[in-house]
Amino acid sequence: MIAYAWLVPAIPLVAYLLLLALGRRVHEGVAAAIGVLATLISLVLSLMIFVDVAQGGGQLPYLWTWLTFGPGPGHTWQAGFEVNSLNALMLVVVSFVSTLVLLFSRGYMHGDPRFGVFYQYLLLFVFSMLGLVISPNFLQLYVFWELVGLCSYLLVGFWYEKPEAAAAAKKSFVVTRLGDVGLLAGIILLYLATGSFDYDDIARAIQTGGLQIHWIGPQGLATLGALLVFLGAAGKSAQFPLHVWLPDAMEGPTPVSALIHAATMVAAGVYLVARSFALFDASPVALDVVAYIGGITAILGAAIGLTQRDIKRVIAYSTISQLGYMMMGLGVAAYSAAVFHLFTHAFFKALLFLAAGSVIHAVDTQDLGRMGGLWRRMPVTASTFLFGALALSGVPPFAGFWSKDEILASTLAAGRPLLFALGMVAAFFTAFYIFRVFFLTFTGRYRGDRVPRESGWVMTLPLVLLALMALGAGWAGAPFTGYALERFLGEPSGASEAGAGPGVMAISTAVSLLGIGLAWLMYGERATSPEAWSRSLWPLYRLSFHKFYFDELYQAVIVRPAFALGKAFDWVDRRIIDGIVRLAAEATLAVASGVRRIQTGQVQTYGLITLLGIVALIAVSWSLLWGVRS
Amino acid sequence: MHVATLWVVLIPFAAGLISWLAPRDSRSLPRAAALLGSLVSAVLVGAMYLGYDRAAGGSQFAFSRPWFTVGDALADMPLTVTFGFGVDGLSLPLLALTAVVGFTAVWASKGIRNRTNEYYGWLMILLAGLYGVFASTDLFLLFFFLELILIPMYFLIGIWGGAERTKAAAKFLIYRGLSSIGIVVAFFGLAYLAGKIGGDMTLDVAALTRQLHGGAAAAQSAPVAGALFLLLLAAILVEEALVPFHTWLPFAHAQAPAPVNMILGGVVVKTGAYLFLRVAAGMMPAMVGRYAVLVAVIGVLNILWAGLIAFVQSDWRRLLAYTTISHMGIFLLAAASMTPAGLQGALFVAVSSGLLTALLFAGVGLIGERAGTVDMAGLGGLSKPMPYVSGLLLAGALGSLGLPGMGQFVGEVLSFSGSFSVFPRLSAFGIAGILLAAVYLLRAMQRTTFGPTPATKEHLRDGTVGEVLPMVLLLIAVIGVGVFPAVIGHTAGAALAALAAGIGG
Amino acid sequence: MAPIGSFLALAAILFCIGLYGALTKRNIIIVLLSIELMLNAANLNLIAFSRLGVSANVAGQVFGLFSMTVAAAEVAVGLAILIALYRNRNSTDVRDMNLMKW
Amino acid sequence: MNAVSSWFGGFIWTGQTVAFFLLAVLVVLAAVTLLQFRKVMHMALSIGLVFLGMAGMYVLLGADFLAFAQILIYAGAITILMLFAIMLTRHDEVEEEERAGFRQWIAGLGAAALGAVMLWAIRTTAWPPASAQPPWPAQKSVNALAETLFTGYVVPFELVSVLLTVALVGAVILARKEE
Repeated sequence: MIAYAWLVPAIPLVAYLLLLALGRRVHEGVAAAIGVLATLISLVLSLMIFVDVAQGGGQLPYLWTWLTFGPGPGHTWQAGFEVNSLNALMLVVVSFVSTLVLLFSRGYMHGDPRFGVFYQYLLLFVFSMLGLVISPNFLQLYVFWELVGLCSYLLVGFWYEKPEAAAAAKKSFVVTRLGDVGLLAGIILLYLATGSFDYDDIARAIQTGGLQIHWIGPQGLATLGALLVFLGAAGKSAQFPLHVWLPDAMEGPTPVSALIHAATMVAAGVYLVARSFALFDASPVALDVVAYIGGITAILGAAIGLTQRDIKRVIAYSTISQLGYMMMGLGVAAYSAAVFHLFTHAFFKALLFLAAGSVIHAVDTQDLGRMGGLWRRMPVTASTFLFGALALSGVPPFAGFWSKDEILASTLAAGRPLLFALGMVAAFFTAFYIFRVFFLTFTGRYRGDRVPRESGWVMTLPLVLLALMALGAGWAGAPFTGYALERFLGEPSGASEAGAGPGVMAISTAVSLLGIGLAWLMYGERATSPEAWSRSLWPLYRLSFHKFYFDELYQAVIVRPAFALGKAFDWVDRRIIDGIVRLAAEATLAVASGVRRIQTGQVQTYGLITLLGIVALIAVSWSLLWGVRS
Repeated sequence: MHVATLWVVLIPFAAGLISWLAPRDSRSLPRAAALLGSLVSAVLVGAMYLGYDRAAGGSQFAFSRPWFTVGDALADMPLTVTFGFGVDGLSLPLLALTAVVGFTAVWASKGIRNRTNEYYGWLMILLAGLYGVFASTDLFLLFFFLELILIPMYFLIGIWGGAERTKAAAKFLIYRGLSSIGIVVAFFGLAYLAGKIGGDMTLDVAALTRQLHGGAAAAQSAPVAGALFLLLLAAILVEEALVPFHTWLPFAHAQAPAPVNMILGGVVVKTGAYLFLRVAAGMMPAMVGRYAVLVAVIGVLNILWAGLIAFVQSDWRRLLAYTTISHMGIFLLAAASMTPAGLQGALFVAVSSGLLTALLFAGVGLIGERAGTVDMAGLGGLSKPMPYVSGLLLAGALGSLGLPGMGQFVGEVLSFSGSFSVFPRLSAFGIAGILLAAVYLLRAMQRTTFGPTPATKEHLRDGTVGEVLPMVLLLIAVIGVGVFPAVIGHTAGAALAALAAGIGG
Repeated sequence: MAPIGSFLALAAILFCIGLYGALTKRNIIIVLLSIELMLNAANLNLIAFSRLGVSANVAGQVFGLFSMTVAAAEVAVGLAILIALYRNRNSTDVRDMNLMKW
Repeated sequence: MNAVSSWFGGFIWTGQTVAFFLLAVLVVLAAVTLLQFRKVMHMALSIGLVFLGMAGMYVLLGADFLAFAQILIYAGAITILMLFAIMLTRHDEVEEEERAGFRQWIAGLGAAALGAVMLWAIRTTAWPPASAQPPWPAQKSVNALAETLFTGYVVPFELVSVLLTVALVGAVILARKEE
């Protein structure tokens, strides 16, 4: 089955081309059926591959030559695919979430004039994401990496007539592109050092010390390469300080947020770091950077999420924060814990987004202030959201608990108490903000004006399935199943793992419950006024509410200077460079208009001048030849 | 003796003459002749592309006759000029580019309504000249065609252009004319130097290259060779419209009609790239090696300079001009590395930038025709009334910023692979240009096709199948190059590897 | 026989007189006459060389004949132009004939 | 006279040389007076004299046919043509008195300088000695000319006749009154 793994992305691609051929006016049912069917086939194939991998282990990559551009080794690009335990898991996650999101979209996007186009884009995304996962080398990964970025751009800007959506699409692309440029540079450096883009070749080169270029030593190169690769990962996974695009990307339709900006694409950064873990392992500096950036992102995202008023933005910051956890895990070499968290997070975050989408679909607003009391009116949505929230908060026995605890335990085991503390605080914030959303949305009095109704089965079925995963996915890696997932993944050399002991479990459970409790006091029971809290802590509140002023900072430090520079260059271009050219032209013209007065039109004058010229010529040549003759 | 290459040049020429003979303002006959001529020559190029024996390499389908001999006019040795045509791995991709862009530009010329017989006549002569540049195997002939290009370009801009068309045409002519001086001096100087040592003065590309790599290799490092190289480099900078000799390009683009812009930005600018690969890198590798840092610095300067200026352009055509300049900066940076990867990348960038520029100009031309303006300030929300044109324009913009799946990406990866191995620090600056491209192109797209649709633009007609066909063809071509880079890479591989090898020996 | 130098000297003097006249006279008819003078001087050279030159040859006379014919044609056309000009401008003054400028 | 003879490099005073000097003086005088006359008519007549003097020179040089052609074409046709032109324009016109202006001085100096250079060149060149016999059979210059003209130069001859025709037609068209 593994030999046919290329079919997994190929089928969504075929479906995409089919929809493209059918055009924009295709019937909604047809488009949705094609989409769901294609992803369902991919899911089935992925599961078969997963089982094969679980039984037989890894396989050599299947490669063929893409481009040969010179003689000798190192001048060939290869393309192909490979399947190992990590990407077999990713295939399942991606195709599973994709299938559900495509099903959900049938209801969510119903009635949109560009329904067919939406499915086209989604299928293109699924193809790219699956392709990214089975890429055997950095170059091919980069190709799909950019393609998923493109799909994200198209889908965020799907409602292009909204200026915010248009701006968000551009921002998401440009900010991730910033990371991608670093990634490309890193890939090229590694390629120059090893003559190959292949993960395994590069890993082998690192182990055998074959990693060097004439201008930098092996250690420096490993650090530089790892940091550049991490730059790309940070852009895609919205890590501090490149996290600013992800909340804006919420301008896209909610299924897009669930699929791309929660479960799959944003996790690609984590996947990339995990896949090239050998590289990071060779550089302690790079690992530290990854760990601390992850820690900062986790706390930063959670802190901003505390105060946002838009339901999707809260979940978006939550995603940023959770991705920070994963990076932090990788940074302390807790490889399988991070991947485990990626796995569980994909389900419960997709669930939260889809449930939020269901709510938005019903109340037609994203403002938390205009929701409330939806528990009774939308019971399925509310209860599945609750599952997601519990999983996110890390309440046992939900999925998030097992994976997050493993990361936190690993930070302690790695001797990084600071990171552990950051993670704990972030966990507290997480529990608080997600239950703040829960209480504001589903309890109390309804504050909107449109009568909400529970969504249809196409939307609730995915919610229920995801809720089950949010509950049970964590058991795959829990102590009582003997860390099955971790064993399946296997440990790359250098990774250090620590199972969460009862102490960590107890603390984190307590912290989560504390957060939930505080949220309940503030927004459920209304025992304490959130306004009073925000007033007494106003500097922190303002910081959090204004997202720590990152957008303003970037605007002032990067965007405006760049534009000013552009204006200045443009001025130099038009006035000075072109000015010199025009000056030359004007000078020529001026001289010419002076000289042309000599042209009197009097033939006799011309003749006279000619005569004088002849005489002068004779005189000159004579004086020159005088010496020659004598 | 193959006459196929000769026909590639002659057929557009003949089509041009037929078009000239048609009655003034008659539309169908000149257009039909031009379409047929460009199609047949494109098919011929395609056939040669497929028939080119990659294993054998070298110049094939050659047609060569001695043309004339200058006794001792220039030097103390006779100079034989051949009337030679032929194709090799280096010229084939550019010929194919000319074929695709030429045909699509002719197709896209439907909007030209006045003096059509002259228009198509000039267009076809321009095409013949471009084919000639890439297919000549003699520097004299190459120069002849290079000059031939100027005449039709001058009239195409000067008659069918915008409000300041005559000024733009004159500027174009003066700049390119000045560069011709540098080129002709460099050509003859090089031939003379080689002849002095090698014993026989020739302008035949293959023979001259052989001389300069063989017995006359010392000519490469003669003191005057440095001056010749710098002169040639300056001329190439003008041809490619690179900073600081670039101001003619935005001006010409802003005035020329859309189909002419397709050829100007798509192919005419690329003749400089061809000259760099063919003459500078091919014949004076030692000089390229000596001035590599200078060339690379110019390349990086262009990437950043043009990229930043493109930020603040609101006229699409000026924006695209700076995009082209930025691409040519990547070309120069990559070519300066003289590694197989860098040279391949340079060629990929030249070809795919040509295709993408043509694609974007076709789209912009269509938008201009419908909306009456190509200034972003007057546009917005075009996705709604013109979804197909907007989509294709977006595809072009994305390709141009280096999205994988299109040729530009392959070019950029190869280019930077080459340049990082030689100029790591410079390349780090250069690669930032990729980011700039994303910013200005997406910003332009945002202002043009996204956002709310103004009432005046609500009822614009989308492009008909006939109108978007050129864009679709160009998109297919550039995706083809991006997905199957071997089509260019394997054809040009041997020729470029020989160039890269030249720097060592 | 007078040596060739004397004929050439005469031709040179004649030529210079004609040149002076052509450059200074106002009346276009006189200018034409002066030009005829110069042509005659040239003719004299041709014929002198054909009789006394290094490779004296009758071909010199042939050329003299041709140049005479051309001169005749020139006078005819020149005078026709003169008449036409006179009809248009009512003047035979060369200073009035200054259209040939920017 | 001696000075003159030495200037021309050893000069034998024969009838021919005397004739040459007389004709030369006549021609130069006529040319100079041509430029000095005020009335256009007088000028036309004095150029006729120059043409006749030149015909004499041709005879001296043994170019009999050309001498006749000179008389026929120049002294006859062209002078008469000039007279016609004068009549057709303002024939009573007088070349206006003009002060020797800057232009005259410059032109005179230039012409004099050119003349001086030419004379100097003629003087310093070592010419072959004048042969007593013409290069064509004695007394047969016309035959020789005709033979050359109609064999070696027949094509140019025909072309010249075409030229004359064209000039004729051109002159007619140019001088024609415009409708």
